[in-house]
Amino acid sequence: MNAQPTNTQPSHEISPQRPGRVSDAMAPDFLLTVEGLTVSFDGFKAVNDLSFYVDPNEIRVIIGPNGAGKTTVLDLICGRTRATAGSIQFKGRELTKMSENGIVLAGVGRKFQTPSIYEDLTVFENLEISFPRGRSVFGALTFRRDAEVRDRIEEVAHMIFLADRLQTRAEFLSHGQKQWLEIGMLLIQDPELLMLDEPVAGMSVAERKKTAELLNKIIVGRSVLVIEHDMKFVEDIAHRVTVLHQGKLLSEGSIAHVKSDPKVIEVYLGH
Amino acid sequence: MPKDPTSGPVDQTRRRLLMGAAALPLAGLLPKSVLAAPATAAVNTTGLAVTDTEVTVGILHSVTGTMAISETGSVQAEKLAIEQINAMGGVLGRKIKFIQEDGASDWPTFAEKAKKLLVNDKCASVFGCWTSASRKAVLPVFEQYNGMLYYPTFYEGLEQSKNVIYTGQEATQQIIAGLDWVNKTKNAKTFYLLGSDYIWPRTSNKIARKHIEKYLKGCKVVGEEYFPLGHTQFNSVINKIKLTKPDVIYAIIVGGSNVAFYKQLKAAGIDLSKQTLLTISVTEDEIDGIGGENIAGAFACMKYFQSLDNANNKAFVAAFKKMWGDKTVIGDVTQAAYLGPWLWKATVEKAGSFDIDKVAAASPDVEFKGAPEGYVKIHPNHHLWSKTRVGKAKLDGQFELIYETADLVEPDPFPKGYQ
Amino acid sequence: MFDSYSISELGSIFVMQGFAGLILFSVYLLMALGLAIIFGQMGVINMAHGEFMILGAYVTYFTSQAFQHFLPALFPAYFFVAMALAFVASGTLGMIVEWGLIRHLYKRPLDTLLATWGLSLILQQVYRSVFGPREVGVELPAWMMGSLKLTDTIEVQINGLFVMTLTVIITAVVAVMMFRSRWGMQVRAVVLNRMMASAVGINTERVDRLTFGIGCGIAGVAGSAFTMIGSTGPTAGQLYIVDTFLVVVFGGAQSLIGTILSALSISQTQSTLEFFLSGSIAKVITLLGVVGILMLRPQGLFTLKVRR
Amino acid sequence: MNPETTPRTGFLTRSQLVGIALLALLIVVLLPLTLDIFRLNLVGKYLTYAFVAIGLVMCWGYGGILSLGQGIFFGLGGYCMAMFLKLEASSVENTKIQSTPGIPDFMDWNQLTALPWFWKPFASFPFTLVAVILVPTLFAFIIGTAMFRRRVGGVYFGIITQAIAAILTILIIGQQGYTGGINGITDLRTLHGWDIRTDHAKFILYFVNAALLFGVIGLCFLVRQSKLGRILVAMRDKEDRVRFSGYDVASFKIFVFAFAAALSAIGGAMFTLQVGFMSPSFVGIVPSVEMVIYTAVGGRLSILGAVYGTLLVNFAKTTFSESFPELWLLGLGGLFIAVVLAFPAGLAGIYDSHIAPRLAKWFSRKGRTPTPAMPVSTPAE
Repeated sequence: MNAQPTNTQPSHEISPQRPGRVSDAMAPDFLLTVEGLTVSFDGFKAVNDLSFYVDPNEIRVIIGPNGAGKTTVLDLICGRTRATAGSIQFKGRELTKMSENGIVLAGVGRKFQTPSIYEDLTVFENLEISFPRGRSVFGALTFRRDAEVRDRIEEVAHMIFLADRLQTRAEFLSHGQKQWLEIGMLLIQDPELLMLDEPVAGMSVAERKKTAELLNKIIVGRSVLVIEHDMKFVEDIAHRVTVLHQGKLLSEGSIAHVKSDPKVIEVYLGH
Repeated sequence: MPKDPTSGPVDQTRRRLLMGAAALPLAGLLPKSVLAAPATAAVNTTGLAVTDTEVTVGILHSVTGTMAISETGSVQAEKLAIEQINAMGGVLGRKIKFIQEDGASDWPTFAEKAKKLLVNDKCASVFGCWTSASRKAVLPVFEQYNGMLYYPTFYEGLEQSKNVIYTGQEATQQIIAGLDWVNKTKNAKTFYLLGSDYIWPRTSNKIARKHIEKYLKGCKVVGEEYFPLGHTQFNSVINKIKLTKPDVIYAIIVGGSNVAFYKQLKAAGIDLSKQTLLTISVTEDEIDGIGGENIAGAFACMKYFQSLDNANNKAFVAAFKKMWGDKTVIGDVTQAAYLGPWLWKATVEKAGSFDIDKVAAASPDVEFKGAPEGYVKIHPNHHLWSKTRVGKAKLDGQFELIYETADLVEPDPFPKGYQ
Repeated sequence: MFDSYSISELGSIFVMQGFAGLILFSVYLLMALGLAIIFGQMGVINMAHGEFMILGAYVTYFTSQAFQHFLPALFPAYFFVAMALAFVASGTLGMIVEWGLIRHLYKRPLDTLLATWGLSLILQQVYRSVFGPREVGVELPAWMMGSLKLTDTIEVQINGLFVMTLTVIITAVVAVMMFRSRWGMQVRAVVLNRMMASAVGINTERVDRLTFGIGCGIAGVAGSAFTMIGSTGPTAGQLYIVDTFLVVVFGGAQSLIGTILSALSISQTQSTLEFFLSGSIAKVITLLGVVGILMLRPQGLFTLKVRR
Repeated sequence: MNPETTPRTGFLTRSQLVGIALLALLIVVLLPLTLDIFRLNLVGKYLTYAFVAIGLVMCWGYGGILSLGQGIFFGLGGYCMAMFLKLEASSVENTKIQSTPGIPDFMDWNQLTALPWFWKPFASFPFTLVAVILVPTLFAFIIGTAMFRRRVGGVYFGIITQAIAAILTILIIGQQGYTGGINGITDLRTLHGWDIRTDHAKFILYFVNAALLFGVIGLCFLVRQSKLGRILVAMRDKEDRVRFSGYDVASFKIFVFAFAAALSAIGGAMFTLQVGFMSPSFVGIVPSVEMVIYTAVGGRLSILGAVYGTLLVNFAKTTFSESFPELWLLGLGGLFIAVVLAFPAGLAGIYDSHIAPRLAKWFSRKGRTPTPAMPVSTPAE
């Protein structure tokens, strides 16, 4: 891991403890436990009896060929798709039975594959909506934009390189800036598990570099689940890698382990 | 009244013209306005739109929206009557000028336009409305601003107002004689009541049911059903009719549903020459849409049929077709609408004034001998005395007169024993 | 209600009642087929669908008039000519509307609703001004009238049979077109991925226009068939539009089979309820049922679970 | 130019205040001074539709929920008010010719001999006032909960609301003993002994109506300017993103739908008071869709625009149908199409793109738009 000094503390709440390589994968307290997860769409099993475990402060990258079920796994965890069978436990709570917003409140944040931001609102307002306060109807009506909110938004905006664009309408941002904005919206939520679906897709080389830098800043004090195709990027950030193929677990382990796994090689070269 | 030589509007016109000719020598001596007309100040004390030469009235019907289909005939009849009256010299020497407003099949619009006609245009009378709902909407307006409405449609009754003359039949006038007739001549004992789901069919069927159960010996209602307006699928009820085999199907279905009902009835093999069907909602107007071949043999209970054989009617039908084209047909309501301007003229002349209060007070016992339906007279309850007639629908879309009451039937908008 | 009737009488009534349900089914399906293409495949919310139907009905009326005046000998067969003309007339109008209106709105489906509602008002007024406000009745050739006596007590209406046959044929044609023809393939390609379809050389504009035209044309044929059982007036189309949409939505907008099944279930429910209750109440209960089920299964009753 | 680009601190920006003041000048001063009471009463009637149109701005323009059944709530509110007025008009004295005096006339005609239970509380005015708001809002809440919890949205929602409007119309017409049927509840006379039919009363009711309208406008600005307003816009854009930002999307939709219903209900109640009756023809599909066009003409994102749109369409309707009755439907239909094709942002859009820039030059700094200048993008779905 290419850990850089975390000079910007993202939040006052986050423990200052630096993430280290979690070698003892069998530690009793997993942050996320996925067991026997299956979902079928009219007989087609997009995810089939999948089990994996994510430790606190781990960066896990999911890779796999197209149609392997990667995005579906994220959909299942965040409640967008309902599992046919199996369980997903997050900090000991069963997510498969919770509502989407309940899952978010439990501490799971999700970034979509295509930048999913509110084009009609400004960058400031985009971030403000993700601020974890006033999430009920009444709360939203009485929400006040006080100093705490403004400070936090400015802090995050700085982190995602958009400090000078706060009053710009989001639709005028570049593709890369939109991706950053969405990451920023997740940051302000301060989730314990951050799920990113192809965060660098469609970015220029320069933007990609900046994004890696950004990711390395924000992983502090949380677990991250990333889907990515860009192997260079994966090598830069992954603690461990899970390889999916046709909805099933193909291989799991360190990047080196996975790269040398004959099953993985066959799947990738066989394509 | 075929024998009465003064009955038809045409005859009347002729007579007036003769009288006018007799008055001609005098005309040169007097200022024009005084010729036949009393002074405006004398005949109009309440600020209505009456000048020395003109009197303004309103026509208020739907020419757009779903009701335009039905109300067109009424507008045509009222315009014809006004034109004929003007050709005869107008009312109290004043030509009738009309302002036409569109109710747009929308009841508040009716109320709004009624108010405009009364408040802004100061109309001396208004001919209009068709549905009960539109009348109910304008009634408070007429009462509040003291206007005069001539309402042409047969309706459910249960209403009486100083400010309305009902030139159509109230429910009992249309229902009771017809039921008596079908009971007597067809020996009918069982009745199946059908209707569109709104106030007029429901109230009418209520009166019919009371009459059947209370006053007709050994008769009973074997079914009663309502369909939403615009309903077009009647196969289920037709099966029920087949199951219950009533002596009479008593149908009060209105509008577009009619077409579907009679077509499906025919297609289902119910032969109206064998199965008695009595309706109070199908006039010549509706048959135009239904198609004569689908309804031939059915009986309708009305007060007027286009085919009535009398001099008044012949002149009326000829004039109507001349004005509105050969293909137009005239139904019961159209005729009733035609009565409106004539009755108003007769009443104004009787009262000697356009004032609403005087017209309302003078209305009872005003007669119109030129009515195409024969002779009509206004009852003190502001409805008309008129005959009830039963006609049999023919292939060509006309009715053949089968039966008419010997005397005029008294209007009874609040019938005791039917409530 | 059933006392005093023999078993055989009751039996025949139920057979006829089933038949009545089938006629209603044909009516619903005919109305819905065109819309299933336009709404289901193209996503256009065509509130003027009823007016396209009524155009077909008017065409049928005028064809019958023309045959009566000029070709009385061929009158028995006029209906087939009328249906073809109705298809062409409504289809042509549909293509014009697609060109002038709909094609600008593919990205704003809710706006097609407003625009086509406006269109329906205009068409109603045009019909009223051109054809007159009164309802017109179409005279059917003699062979379509009356009913077949199957047994002593069971009769079935000939025009009902005709409508049902027609429905089966049209449905079959639509199915073949959708799933076997080149056009159908192109339509489905455009629906699935407009950009890709156009990239592989499909003229998407032409496909859109043709699809909308065919949908409207089918509506015209439905209107033509309707003259046999219903009425033709300027505003008659508006009566059908909500029912039609409910049938399509209830079945699951994208699926032809769904539309058929939904027409079947709604019509049988309504016709059965009508037999036991009053017409108004039957209608209310049917509508409530449809709305209720749609709330439970918003994707429609007969669609498959798909990955979103 | 864009109020959204500056974080708001106060309640209203100056331009919004100017906009409201201009509208107030028109409605409260200009129209009453220039129109006779007949025309003024008409304007009052139009303004009751403006409540619905404003509700649609919130629900459709901001929330992206196109309801084609706002007539339901307008009607329910109107019926609640009409029930109270009808009971007052049906005193034993007024109805002594009936077989059962003291109940509304249509009940008597339908052989009801006692007041149905659900009519009884409407003898109380405070209850009626609460019911006017609460009944439609509760109904909207139930519909909204059933639909939005199940994620029914977009077109489907529109069609289902239409179906509900159809169901309700059939029910009201069919149950005429309880509802007055197709005629509606007519011949309403007094409110606590105060004759609402006189010119004087109509004059006063006009101002009551106007006051309520401005209250509602203020309330809507408040909601729109709150974070809830921004969440609505966000939801319209990217519903999933809002959901995965931890919001219960359905409850926000239910809220805005019920809110719009409550506004429509106020309009309905004021309609009953000013026009003097209520009938099922306001519950149906046709009036409901027509009310959507008021909003579209005004600009679906502009609260004040909705009022102008309502006034404009209705003035046009009255004038057109007085002079060319046959052309009115063509005009209305054309308006639908024109608004959708050429002016998707309605009057507010025309103002923003043509008038506001010039005003801005004129007043240099003051020329901010009174209407929100958010570009109209299509509602989500």
